[in-house]
Amino acid sequence: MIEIQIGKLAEKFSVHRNTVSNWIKSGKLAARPTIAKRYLIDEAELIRFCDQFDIPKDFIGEFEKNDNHFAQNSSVQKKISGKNPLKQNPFAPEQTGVNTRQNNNEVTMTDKPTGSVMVVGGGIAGMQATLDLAESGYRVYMIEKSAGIGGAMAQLDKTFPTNDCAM
Amino acid sequence: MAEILLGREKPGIFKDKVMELLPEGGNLNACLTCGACSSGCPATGLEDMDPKKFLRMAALGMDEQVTSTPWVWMCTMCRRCIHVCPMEIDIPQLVYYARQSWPRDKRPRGILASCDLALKNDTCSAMGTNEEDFEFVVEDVLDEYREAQPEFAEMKAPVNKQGAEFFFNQNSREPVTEPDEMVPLWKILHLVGANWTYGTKGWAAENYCMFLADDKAWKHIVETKAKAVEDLGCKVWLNTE
Amino acid sequence: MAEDLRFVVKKVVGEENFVDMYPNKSNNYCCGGGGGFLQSGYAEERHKFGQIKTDQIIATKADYCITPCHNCHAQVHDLAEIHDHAWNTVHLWTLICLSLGILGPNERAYLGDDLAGVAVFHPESEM
Amino acid sequence: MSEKFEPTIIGFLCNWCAYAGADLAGVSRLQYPPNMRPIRVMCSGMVPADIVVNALEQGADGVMVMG
Amino acid sequence: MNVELLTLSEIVDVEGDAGNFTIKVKKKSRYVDTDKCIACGLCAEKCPKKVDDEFNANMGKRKAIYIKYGQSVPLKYAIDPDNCIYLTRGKCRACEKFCPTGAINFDDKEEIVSINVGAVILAPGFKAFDPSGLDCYGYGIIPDVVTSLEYERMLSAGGPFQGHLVRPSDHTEPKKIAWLQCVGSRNTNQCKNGYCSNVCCMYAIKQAMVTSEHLSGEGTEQSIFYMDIRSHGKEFERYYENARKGDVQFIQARPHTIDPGKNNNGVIMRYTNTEGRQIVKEFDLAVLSVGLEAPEDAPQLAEKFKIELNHYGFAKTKDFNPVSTIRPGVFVTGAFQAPKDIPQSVTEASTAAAEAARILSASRGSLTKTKTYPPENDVKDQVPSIGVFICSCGINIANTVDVHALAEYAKDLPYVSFVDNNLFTCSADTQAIIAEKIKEHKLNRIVIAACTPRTHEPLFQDTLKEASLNGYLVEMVNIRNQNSWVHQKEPEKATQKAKDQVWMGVARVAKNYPLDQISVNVVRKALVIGGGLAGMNSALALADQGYDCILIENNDRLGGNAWFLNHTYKGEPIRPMLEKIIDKVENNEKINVIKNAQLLSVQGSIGNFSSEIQADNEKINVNYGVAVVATGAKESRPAEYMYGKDDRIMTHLEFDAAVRNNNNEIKKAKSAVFIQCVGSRDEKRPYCSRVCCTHAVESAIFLKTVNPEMNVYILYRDMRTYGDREDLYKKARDLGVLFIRFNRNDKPEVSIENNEIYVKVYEPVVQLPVKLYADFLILAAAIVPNKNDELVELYKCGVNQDGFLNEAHPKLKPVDMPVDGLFVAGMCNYPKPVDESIAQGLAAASRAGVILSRDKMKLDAIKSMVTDKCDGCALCVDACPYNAIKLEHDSEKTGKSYVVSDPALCRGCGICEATCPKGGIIVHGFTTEQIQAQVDAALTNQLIY
Repeated sequence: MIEIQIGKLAEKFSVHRNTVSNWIKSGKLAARPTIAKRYLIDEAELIRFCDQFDIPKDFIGEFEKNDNHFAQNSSVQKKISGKNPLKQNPFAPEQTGVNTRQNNNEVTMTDKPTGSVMVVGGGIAGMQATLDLAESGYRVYMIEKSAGIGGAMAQLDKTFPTNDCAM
Repeated sequence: MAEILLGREKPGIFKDKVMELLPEGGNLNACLTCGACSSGCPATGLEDMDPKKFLRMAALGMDEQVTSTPWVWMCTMCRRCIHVCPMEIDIPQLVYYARQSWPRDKRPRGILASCDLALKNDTCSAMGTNEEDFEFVVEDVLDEYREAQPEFAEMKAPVNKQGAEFFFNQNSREPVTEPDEMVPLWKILHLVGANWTYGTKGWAAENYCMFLADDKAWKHIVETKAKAVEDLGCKVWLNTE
Repeated sequence: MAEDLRFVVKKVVGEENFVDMYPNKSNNYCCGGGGGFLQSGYAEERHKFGQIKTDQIIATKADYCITPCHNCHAQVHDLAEIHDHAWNTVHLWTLICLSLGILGPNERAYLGDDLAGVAVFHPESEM
Repeated sequence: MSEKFEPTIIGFLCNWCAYAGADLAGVSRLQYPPNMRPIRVMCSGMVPADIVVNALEQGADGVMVMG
Repeated sequence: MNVELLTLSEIVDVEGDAGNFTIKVKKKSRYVDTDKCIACGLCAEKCPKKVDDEFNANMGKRKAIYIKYGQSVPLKYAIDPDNCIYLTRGKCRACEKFCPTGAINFDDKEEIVSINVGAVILAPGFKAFDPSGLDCYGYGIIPDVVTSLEYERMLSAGGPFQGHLVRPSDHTEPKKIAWLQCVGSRNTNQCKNGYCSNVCCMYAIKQAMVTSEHLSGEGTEQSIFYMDIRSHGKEFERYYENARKGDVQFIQARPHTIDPGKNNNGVIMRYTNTEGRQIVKEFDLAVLSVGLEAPEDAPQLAEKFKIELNHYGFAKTKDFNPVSTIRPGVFVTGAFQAPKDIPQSVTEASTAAAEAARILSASRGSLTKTKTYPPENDVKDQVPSIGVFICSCGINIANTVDVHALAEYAKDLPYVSFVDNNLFTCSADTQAIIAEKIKEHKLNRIVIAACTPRTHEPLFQDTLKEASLNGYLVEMVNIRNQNSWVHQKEPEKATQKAKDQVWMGVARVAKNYPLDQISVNVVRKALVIGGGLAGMNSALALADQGYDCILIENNDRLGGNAWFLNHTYKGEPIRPMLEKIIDKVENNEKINVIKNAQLLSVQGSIGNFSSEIQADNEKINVNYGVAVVATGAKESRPAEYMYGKDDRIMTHLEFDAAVRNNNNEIKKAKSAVFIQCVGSRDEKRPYCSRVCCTHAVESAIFLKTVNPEMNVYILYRDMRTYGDREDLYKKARDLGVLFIRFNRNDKPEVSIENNEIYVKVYEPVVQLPVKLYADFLILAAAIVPNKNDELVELYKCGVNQDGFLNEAHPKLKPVDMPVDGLFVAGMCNYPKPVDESIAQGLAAASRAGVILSRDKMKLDAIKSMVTDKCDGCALCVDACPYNAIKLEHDSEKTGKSYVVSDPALCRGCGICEATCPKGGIIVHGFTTEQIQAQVDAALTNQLIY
């Protein structure tokens, strides 16, 4: 599988990005959405498509190969309200800069990411992050420099407003 | 006192003027009104004033009060306030400039007189002692001790010795009121074999013109002393004040 | 600097006879003689100012207070005076010479009765 | 009386606080008299009043409900 | 199970990128085999080397072989190689000789392990400021000057004085205690910490309050010396007010220096009171409220992970990405990011978890394991056949309790068919023995007489399950923590107590029956209520994790309050970011946005809720597993200071709008006056609105920047620019903004004379009334929650006295709501700035993700159950603190009423059981019968049936 970005592909085909979106949407170009708002396309399919439009195929190498990328459920969730399908266009412009990835000059995940997280520090913050992740399907390595976890909070006698024991 | 009206005009300018003169503006605006300065100031309460209040009055533009309170002459500018001030506010400098804003002739007589006497001749003595008198006292006392205490027959109290290592200052009062107090110092310098000298010019240690906040006179005094040190080619200028 | 001076003082008077006041060094209280206060004419205020220094000195229970400069000497001496000569105020040079055994009879103006007659150098030279 | 009176005390300890506290007393080796018989409960609020009364009737000298 | 804990470890090297890091970790030697150590403590008892105990702020001693503290996790000893006599001088090995399990391993070698992870969360915490360098406070010189952390240990029952409050100098009880705030914070002279440490005001108040409980008798006094009291968190102001009304004195002053007291006992402080008088006061003890600094290893961590630190050494983040660093895949949280309190740390820990989860969601579940067990034997109707396993715990139990006598005694107890005594019942080989004996003797109930069920019950439940027995058929009898350890001097009585305990355990376990953990099918979809920054960010994070979201907003546009704000406190412009976020939300295929929406009904519970939503003219039914509530708050309309009488008197948001609209009058003004706490911190709204101080300071900076000649005044009660917001406060002062403190009882007075606005206020330092001319008067109007009545009614959740939605626990569950499956985010929970709203929104997505990540959710089996004795008297309905019980009426069949308990809501507290007069409702595992059996066993030595 090859991972593509709509904008890039549009450039190669010299068409508007919406055109590419429409191709995918209409099924002309068989592609599956992935989590990072990218699409997975079978290499053969892309070659077929290029041939169809008589476009040089040499650019294909520029895209990342991604053979085991976890693709999101491609069957787009049916909208409940469905009043304004346009505004819920799933092929909207990519990555406009809010979450980490975009904020940080785009991370391309070449492979399926590793499903584990390292938490450095075993205080109350580290413990909470660890629990959240471990309970939602990730393996967590917790690194603590002292002999036991608990951090500063363990040293507190009581906490307000309840004056409960901090333990 | 009546309420202060603020806001319509630019408030008093004294504080801003001082800030222009100080590096970082002396941080004068940064006050958190925490009062650590006043808590540790020995002058707190004198003249119903304390460092925090003094600074605050300046900040509120109460220039008249700030520049007229005699409290500025009771602050010794010891800098204990800055020592703990979380914002390192230079209140002593504010005090200094408040002193300066007094008409020269209205400043405390004692300080004024000492400064003026120091300006009288190049000795810089706050008691107005001239060069000849100083040299005479030193030689006279030295002779007396060399004779009375034979172990120190070789002791010297050089005056105007070219190229000495140390240029020594002496408090203005000692040669005049208690010349014997100079002797222990000479003895110590003699025993350690120091290469030192007095200068007939610029020998007096203190600088009342600084206390008077008379910048020009202060500068003159310092320059006179520095020139004396340089003229004798001394390396170290030792001031006991 | 502060440590160097303490070294000298301890050598001169003996470690056991040195009492530091509290607070000390950079955080010590000003005695009130400096900054021109001594000459400014506000004697009553100056004495009030010096009250903390007085308390500090008395708290040390020391017999002698060493002052670094003439301004301090005058103020601290003055404070001792109004507190019934609670201590003696000396210059460091006086103590150095005393410890070296070279302090003559005329150089002892600020020593107390307890030390006035100790190890007098050439007592006959008294004037 | 030759023998010292030794009371029998029933203690209901809330799992989340008093029972944890008693555990901590152990870890800290705090010594106390061995007269209490601890019963762990999920909340001190789950102890029915009639059980407390029963306990006293059956000879308990004291009942502690800790939470 | 899916957590691997590496203690005594540090990061060596980091390679790779987001999604695939390879991190080398150095595991230092512990010298104790954690598989063998049973934490009996014999080693420490015998270890001859005493070391300052850093856990007790060096006030107590520990040994060179130690556990950090009694409840330490892991509860395993470790040898401190810097202090161990053998490791430093080659002789001793006492611990090794006495260790009953052979756990000591002096050959333990440091190792470097390579770990593959997709993301990293850095939470190394903080370092408490060390006041030794400050000559003015005499710390380290005056014995009765302690840091707040030391004081915390002094108060603690586990501390160096066993919780008896005594001062260090002469070990007498201090009566008068002083706290000095801002030691090592808000100070750029004695240290370089210009920021506010955020937590010290509250911990000082807490310490003073707790001290009141410790001290008794006459003449006690607690004084807190402060600059500004910063009680800006939820319920903090109320706590502060209570302290003020109690016997804690708050003195707005800063002592210059602490002097030693008489004979070096206690301290003397000199401070200046509000009238400018110097006061000299003696205290028995002074506590320095030390600030929080970035951890010492922050620069090394930053270098290794290639992340940025800010000018104070804390991790640098942006307001719109509050836990993200410049390195993709590396997130920061806790006090490492900024000084912050426990709830904020816990919240932002979840924020970081959410960020990690959203980049790794493609691999969710790829590395986690779930355990499977053999099918359970049905023993429900079998006669009890009880196996009793008595642990010697090395000698921990056996030294005090006669375990042989105990075993003999147990053999004669009813239903007991097997008794064994083990050296360590918790050891792996004993588990095998237990399983074997269960088979061999057909045991169907087990009693483990050992340590506490709080740590070991899961282990034995697991053993039973492995042996095809229901996990709830085991009963632990605590003969160590609650017997041998606490009755060491009375072995005979301890043995008697142990017999009674085992007897009680047997009596109880005989009445145990297999329990099923109920499973709830999870609808893997979230409902987000409220489309402000918190709600939108929550929805995006949920969508990125692969979950469908329904985002309902009662307005016709998303964005909420953010539309009215110009920039964040770090200066990031809000409008462009807001528009991007809205765009992302509206175009995200996983997010279904419904505007003009109203929640009409709620059914179900965690994992499976259903609601009807009114949207414009249609009603939509939705099904969801969790809900994030982010209904927001708004700026109130001031009722004082002549608001509404003149256009030049405006609120912060109105002022911001004027700035946006380029109102030139503002730039040309001669004078602007801000009044703080307008409608906050008063009778009606006794809480702090948290955002207004920073807002006012930012606006003042803006005015001074566009027009340096303008006179800008901020009238305030306490400036609450917490954290590095303090930099803004400092900047405003430096620019010449004048801050005048006023008192709640002496508020400023606003008048309009000849069409000119004047504000009269009493200036407390010069002690004179000041009259301020104002071209503009900007009021810091209180933030009030949006109406939540219907929501509270529908979800049976709660609000506090101020109308803000409650969290499940103020410290430990600040994002969960008291109703399972509900999470709270943003200002509906409490007023908060943009960065914190976003953080909580993301945190809610993480918390929700815990539930949404599974198809089914297992609930604990300790739940209430309605029996056929219930006659519908409904006494229990009101008693239930979790709203888990409902009254129903069976009109068709029996015509009777009865209660129904919802296991998803029930926490098994059993208040219902105690309330019910006829056994109509019971708690599994803690039935009245079982409790009664234990009481009977303890008292009568006869089993009563």
